[in-house]
Amino acid sequence: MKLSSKWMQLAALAVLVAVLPLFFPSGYYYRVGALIFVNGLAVTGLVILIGYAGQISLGHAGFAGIGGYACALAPAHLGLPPSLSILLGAVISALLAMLIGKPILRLRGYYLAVATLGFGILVSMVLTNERALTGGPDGMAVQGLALRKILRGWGWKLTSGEFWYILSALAMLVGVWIALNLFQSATGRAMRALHGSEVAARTVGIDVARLKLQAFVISAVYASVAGSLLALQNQFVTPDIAGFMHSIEMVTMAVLGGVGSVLGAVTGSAILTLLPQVLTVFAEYEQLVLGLVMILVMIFLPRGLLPSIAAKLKGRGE
Amino acid sequence: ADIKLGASLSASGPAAFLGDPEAKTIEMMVDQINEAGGINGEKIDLVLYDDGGDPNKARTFATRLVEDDEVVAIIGGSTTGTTMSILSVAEDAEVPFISLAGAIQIIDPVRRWVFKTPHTDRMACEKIFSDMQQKGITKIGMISGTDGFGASMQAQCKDVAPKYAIEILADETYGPQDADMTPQLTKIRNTDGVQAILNPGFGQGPAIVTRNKAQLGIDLPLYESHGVASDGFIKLAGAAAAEGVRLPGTALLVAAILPDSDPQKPVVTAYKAAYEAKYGETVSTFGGYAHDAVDLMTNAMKTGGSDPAAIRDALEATQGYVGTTGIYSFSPEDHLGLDLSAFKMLEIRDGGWTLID
Amino acid sequence: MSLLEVSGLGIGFGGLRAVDNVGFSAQPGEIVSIIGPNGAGKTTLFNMISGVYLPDSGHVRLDGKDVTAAEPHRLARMGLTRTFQNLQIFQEMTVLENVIVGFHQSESGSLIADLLALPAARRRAQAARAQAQELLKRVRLDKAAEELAGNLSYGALKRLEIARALAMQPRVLLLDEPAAGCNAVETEEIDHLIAELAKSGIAILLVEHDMKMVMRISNHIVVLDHGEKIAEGSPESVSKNPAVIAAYLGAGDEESVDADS
Amino acid sequence: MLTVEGLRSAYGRIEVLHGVDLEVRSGEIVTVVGANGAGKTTLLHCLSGTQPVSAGRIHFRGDELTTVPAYRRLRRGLAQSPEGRQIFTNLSVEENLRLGAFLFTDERVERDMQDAFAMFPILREKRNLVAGGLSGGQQQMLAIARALMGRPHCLLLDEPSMGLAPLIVAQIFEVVESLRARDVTILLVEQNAYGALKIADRGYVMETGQITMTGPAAELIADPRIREAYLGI
Amino acid sequence: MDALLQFMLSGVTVGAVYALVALGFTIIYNASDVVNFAQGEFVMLGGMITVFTYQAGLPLPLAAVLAIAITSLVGVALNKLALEPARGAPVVSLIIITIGASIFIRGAAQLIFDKQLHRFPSFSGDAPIHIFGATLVPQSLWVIGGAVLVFIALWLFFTKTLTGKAVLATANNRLAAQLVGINTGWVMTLSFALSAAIGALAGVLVTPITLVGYDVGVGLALKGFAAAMLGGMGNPKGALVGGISLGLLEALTAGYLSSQYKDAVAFIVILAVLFVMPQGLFGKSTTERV
Ligand SMILES: Nc1ncnc2c1ncn2[C@@H]1O[C@H](COP(=O)(O)OP(=O)(O)OP(=O)(O)O)[C@@H](O)[C@H]1O
Ligand SMILES: Nc1ncnc2c1ncn2[C@@H]1O[C@H](COP(=O)(O)OP(=O)(O)OP(=O)(O)O)[C@@H](O)[C@H]1O
Ligand SMILES: [Mg+2]
Ligand SMILES: [Mg+2]
Repeated sequence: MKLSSKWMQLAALAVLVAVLPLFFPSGYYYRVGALIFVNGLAVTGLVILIGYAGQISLGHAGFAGIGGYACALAPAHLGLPPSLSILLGAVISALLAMLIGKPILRLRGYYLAVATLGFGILVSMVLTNERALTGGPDGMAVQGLALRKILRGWGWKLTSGEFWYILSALAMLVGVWIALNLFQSATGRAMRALHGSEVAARTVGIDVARLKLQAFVISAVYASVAGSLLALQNQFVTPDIAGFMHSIEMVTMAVLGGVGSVLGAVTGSAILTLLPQVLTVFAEYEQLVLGLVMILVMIFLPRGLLPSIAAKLKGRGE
Repeated sequence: ADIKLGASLSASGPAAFLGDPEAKTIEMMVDQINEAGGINGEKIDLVLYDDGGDPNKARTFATRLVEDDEVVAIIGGSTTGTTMSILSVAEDAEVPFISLAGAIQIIDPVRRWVFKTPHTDRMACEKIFSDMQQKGITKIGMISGTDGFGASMQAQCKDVAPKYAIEILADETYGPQDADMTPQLTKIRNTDGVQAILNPGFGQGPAIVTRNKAQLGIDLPLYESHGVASDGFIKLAGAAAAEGVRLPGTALLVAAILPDSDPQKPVVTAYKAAYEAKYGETVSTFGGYAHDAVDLMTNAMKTGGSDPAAIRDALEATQGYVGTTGIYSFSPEDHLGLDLSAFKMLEIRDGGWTLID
Repeated sequence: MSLLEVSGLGIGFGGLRAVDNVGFSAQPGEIVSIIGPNGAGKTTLFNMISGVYLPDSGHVRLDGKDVTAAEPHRLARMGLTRTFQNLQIFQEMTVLENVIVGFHQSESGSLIADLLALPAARRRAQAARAQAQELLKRVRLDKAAEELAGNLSYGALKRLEIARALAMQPRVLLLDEPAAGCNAVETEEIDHLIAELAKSGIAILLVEHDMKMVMRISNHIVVLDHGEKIAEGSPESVSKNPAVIAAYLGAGDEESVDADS
Repeated sequence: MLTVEGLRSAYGRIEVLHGVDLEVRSGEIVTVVGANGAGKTTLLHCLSGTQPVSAGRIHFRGDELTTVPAYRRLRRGLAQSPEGRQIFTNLSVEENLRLGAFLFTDERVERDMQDAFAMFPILREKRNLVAGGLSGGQQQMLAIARALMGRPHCLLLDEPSMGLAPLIVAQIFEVVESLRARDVTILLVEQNAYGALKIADRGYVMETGQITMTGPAAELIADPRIREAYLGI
Repeated sequence: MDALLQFMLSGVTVGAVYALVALGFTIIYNASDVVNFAQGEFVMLGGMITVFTYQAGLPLPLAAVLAIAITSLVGVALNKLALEPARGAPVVSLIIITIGASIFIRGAAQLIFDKQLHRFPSFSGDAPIHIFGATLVPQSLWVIGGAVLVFIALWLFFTKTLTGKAVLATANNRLAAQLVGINTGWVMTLSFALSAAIGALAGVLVTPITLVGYDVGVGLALKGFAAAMLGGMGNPKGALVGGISLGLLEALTAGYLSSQYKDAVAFIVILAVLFVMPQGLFGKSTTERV
């Protein structure tokens, strides 16, 4: 029965993604949709790290930066096609996560937070300072994905907005599918267990250090791929992608949506991506309202949007 | 129908320095134009977004402007990063776009739909170096911010320095939010042969550099960039510490002391008066960029009509437009249309600006 | 060769020798109880045997193999596990999931299989679930299977911990005050459960202050005081040992006397 | 002294106390026995104000307590030694005790602390160590001692004997009796039902959130149903 | 040699700024385990309110006192309106609330004040003090003195006063704190008021050196957070030492290695310290018996 709930979640998401465009008044909505999905992908990774395994990271944008710049640098300097660059970025991110994860993940709570934050800052600092390579704070151009042209060759003419909407949605759906698989698997359960009590997890044979590292690496790959997709879509990338604010934004999305739930992650990224777009009507009050909305969501739905609402509905049903 | 004009600016965030006066200027000017009856009888409908300096957001807003708001032209991109994000959207959608950012790569190579009003960072460097050359300075120490503005100027200055036979002996940086630059300045002071210090940057950095230099009692000429060309800088750095600082600025800053013969005088005085009356704060060079962009764009609309392609063509045909930043003449090969003469070398004396050309 | 052999084990915290030079051994099917006053070092001894603390002297041997410095999860994989005096429950997981986690070793396979939900991973998960349900029945928690563990009462949580430990099919099981928070009747149930487990060949180390229970089911008793072993032997011999009576049991075990009357 | 009428309480939407009536008279020792999950702990938390009450009333020394916030109840003379000890693990033993007397600044605090040390000498030995490092039983002693530092008129004890060595258990029961001599009223929840009933004046039996039986302790001890269900005899 | 001294003086000055921010974190953290990401905004408010009341004609000391008082009220309001209603929520949710609050306060500040940078005169003039060939502005002494004084006050508060212990007890075990008669709601209010006041004081002291604008809070909070973690969160000694060390590290790196990577070096050192001491320099490891 749990199994079917996974497919229900996925199906609901897929249907939503497929049906929404019917209501899009203009091409701009594809862009917003694509952003939501890309963010949703990154945040799903964070749900695995924070929600399942209970480890915080304030530096995940660093991995997004690596993914993004892999797609900028590898085609420019190594002649790698962008599609392979995504893979390259993911591999580099995974390796790096493994390397720094080992020592860092011994830390707990805020100490882990500051260590990951340091990592993120190091990445964004390198991207900012190594101007000769990265173009510095002004960023650098990214070669587009050939896939769209290929599709066009097959007679499937998509606008850039449509193309990225579809591609990002697919990427997110795959990410969500994997995360849901994990949730129900032995590994995912062990992650949640170590979140509850590390000692107890160890005494039932769970290799806590290894498991934390796995969660860290998996979530790094998610962030990296999301970063790649973002850079390819924008055809331009700046160090902001790896910045502290981006890390904070990702964590905020996860918590707003409900950090224990994958669909919550998607909801969270939808909210935080849409809010600034909606809030433009408030002009200079935008920041004010954005802060207020964040506070209110957390007050009224303290476990995040989706889990809290689910709990309320369930309660009513009884 | 109204003419829809789009703008995406960094009115908040780390580049609010640039974006805030720009946004205010555009809003003010559009109001003025509409009050005066609009353009060829049509009102301008301004759609202005705040991208917070985030290139990703800027791209989204640019998409929104062209796809959803269906604007006929875009002004914006307070920073190079945001500009580069908007630029490809404008190119794709074939909408004329005037950027307010400094980097040379915006208009070099020339892109059909992209123009810009500020001089390039490179021009600022050249202006500074030629002044140094006149004073016989050949060896300098540089200290720049690591933000986009500072880093871009640092690179450009290093690039053109040899042309003016200037050697950069020390090359230091500081973060945009740093509170104390005495270590970097001490290093520069202790570097043998340094004859002057150049500090490209904007925001609080240059003010602190200027104060720290006074604190350390370093007795070398200090050059700042156009990034601090506003009265606010003198206030922040303190008149005493800022005494003698030189920088390349625009006519706007010295509106009051421009000779009456200067063609820019009426433009800058009018803009300055209007802006300061409306917002109760002093004008800055950056607001001036926006002023020129709006003027250029609306002039093009007056002659070309409200069709994007026509606006673009009219823009490109602009000759001798007198703005606050300089006198613009665009051509298919040049989408900036300014030359070095647009910059004026200024020096701070007794807490005010003086022209030294 | 004993299944579990502890020799010369010791550890200090600051100036305090919490456990000093303690040794004993346990055979399959044997129930060895560790008793002693509060702060005698019983839990600390468990912490060292199960790898939570690293002893600063002495050895722990499992099947004759030195496992002194082994981490808890390694020991667990070798068949040694425990419950906790201060409950360690996965609060945010359901009661059933708490037990399924106990099946971690038998359930876990390759990470890739888990990520892609390959059939193998699904089969393992199904099997673990079914077995976990069985275990919950055994500790009478089957009705609460889908509840969040954090919502259970203290006594129920104690039983849940036992079920989780059993899921590992341990060969050596360390129980730290399993009957704390249970009344006499509930204690007796746990009592039976432990005896059953021992009969199935598990070596059990038991820390418990309920002397009725200890005396009833132990094969062997080790008495600690101030970190040192002060006595050892059969329940009868230990309960008559004057040193043990003075340090721990107190003069008259009036309760059991009364209760039996 | 303490009366409870029709008390109901719930966790979320799940009600676990379904109308509990109970009375503790001044100077009495009253005990509540019941199986795991019967709701004893929940009842005590309702009395100390750390668990919300959905219906019913609590009166204490003539005043209605039902809506008084938890931190004010100690001021009225109601203290609790909670289940699971709930000591301040990051603070020293002495700081724990001092905080037990948070409401007082007079010189009696020092005297009470000495009394506590006399009662549990191990706490004196460990007074400067962080309480989190204490053994389980030592923490239990600290929890009881801390509750006493608040100079209660009425003390709620939730399984005070849990995790304590037989010698100390005997001592705890002695302490409880001696408190009565000092005019402290006691409501005692104990799994060691036999020991509790032996020192108590009256007892209540609780089953799934309801009181099912009550009477003088001696009668309850003799009752065959209770002997079978709770005393294991 | 005088260069080294100059680097150190710079480091201590900047470090004292970080220390003041870090000290501001300690109280709220000690009371609730929450790192208040709006702490930087308190610093900003302290500076901005002083600037604007001073410009309005108030004497500087009065303006400063007013700024500290108003900021404390903002702190109390933050607790009452945003954190107290969310009582019982997981700590991450509370942290997100403080992030939301920081965005909100920033948004409000840019409306109420402006988006410009500001400063007001140094308290004791700008004439540099010469020490063995190195120089220091008098305002630095104010900042350093302020950090030390706040440190001493906090240290006394947490070790010597019962109220200080009550704050610690509230974070350690809220339920137990209530059982011993601590009004935990009031403790939280007090903590926010004090933290905000320390933040505002920091803003008042540092503005003549660092300048102030509506968005200086984020950067300061980040550095203050790093400093606090380096020293060990919750410990005033850690905040002071962590702040000063961070400042020194940056200054020495900028002086001797690379100004471009000075923040990077600082973070690498923090990471290195945490690997050896996972609780920071002075952090207590929490003892959790099983
Ligand atoms: N991590 C630690 N830090 C400091 N002291 C400790 C630590 N662990 C144990 N101790 C001390 O070691 C001694 C033994 O503690 P332990 O928990 O082993 O006792 P115990 O025999 O289990 O007692 P109880 O029956 O009360 O549970 C105690 O005095 C305790 O304070
Ligand atoms: N935090 C909670 N959330 C939801 N339900 C709870 C919670 N705590 C207790 N319960 C439920 O309330 C009921 C009563 O629990 P309570 O802890 O009061 O029992 P008890 O009589 O003290 O049991 P024990 O003897 O095991 O301590 C139980 O069914 C328990 O599952
Ligand atoms: Mg123990
Ligand atoms: Mg209970």
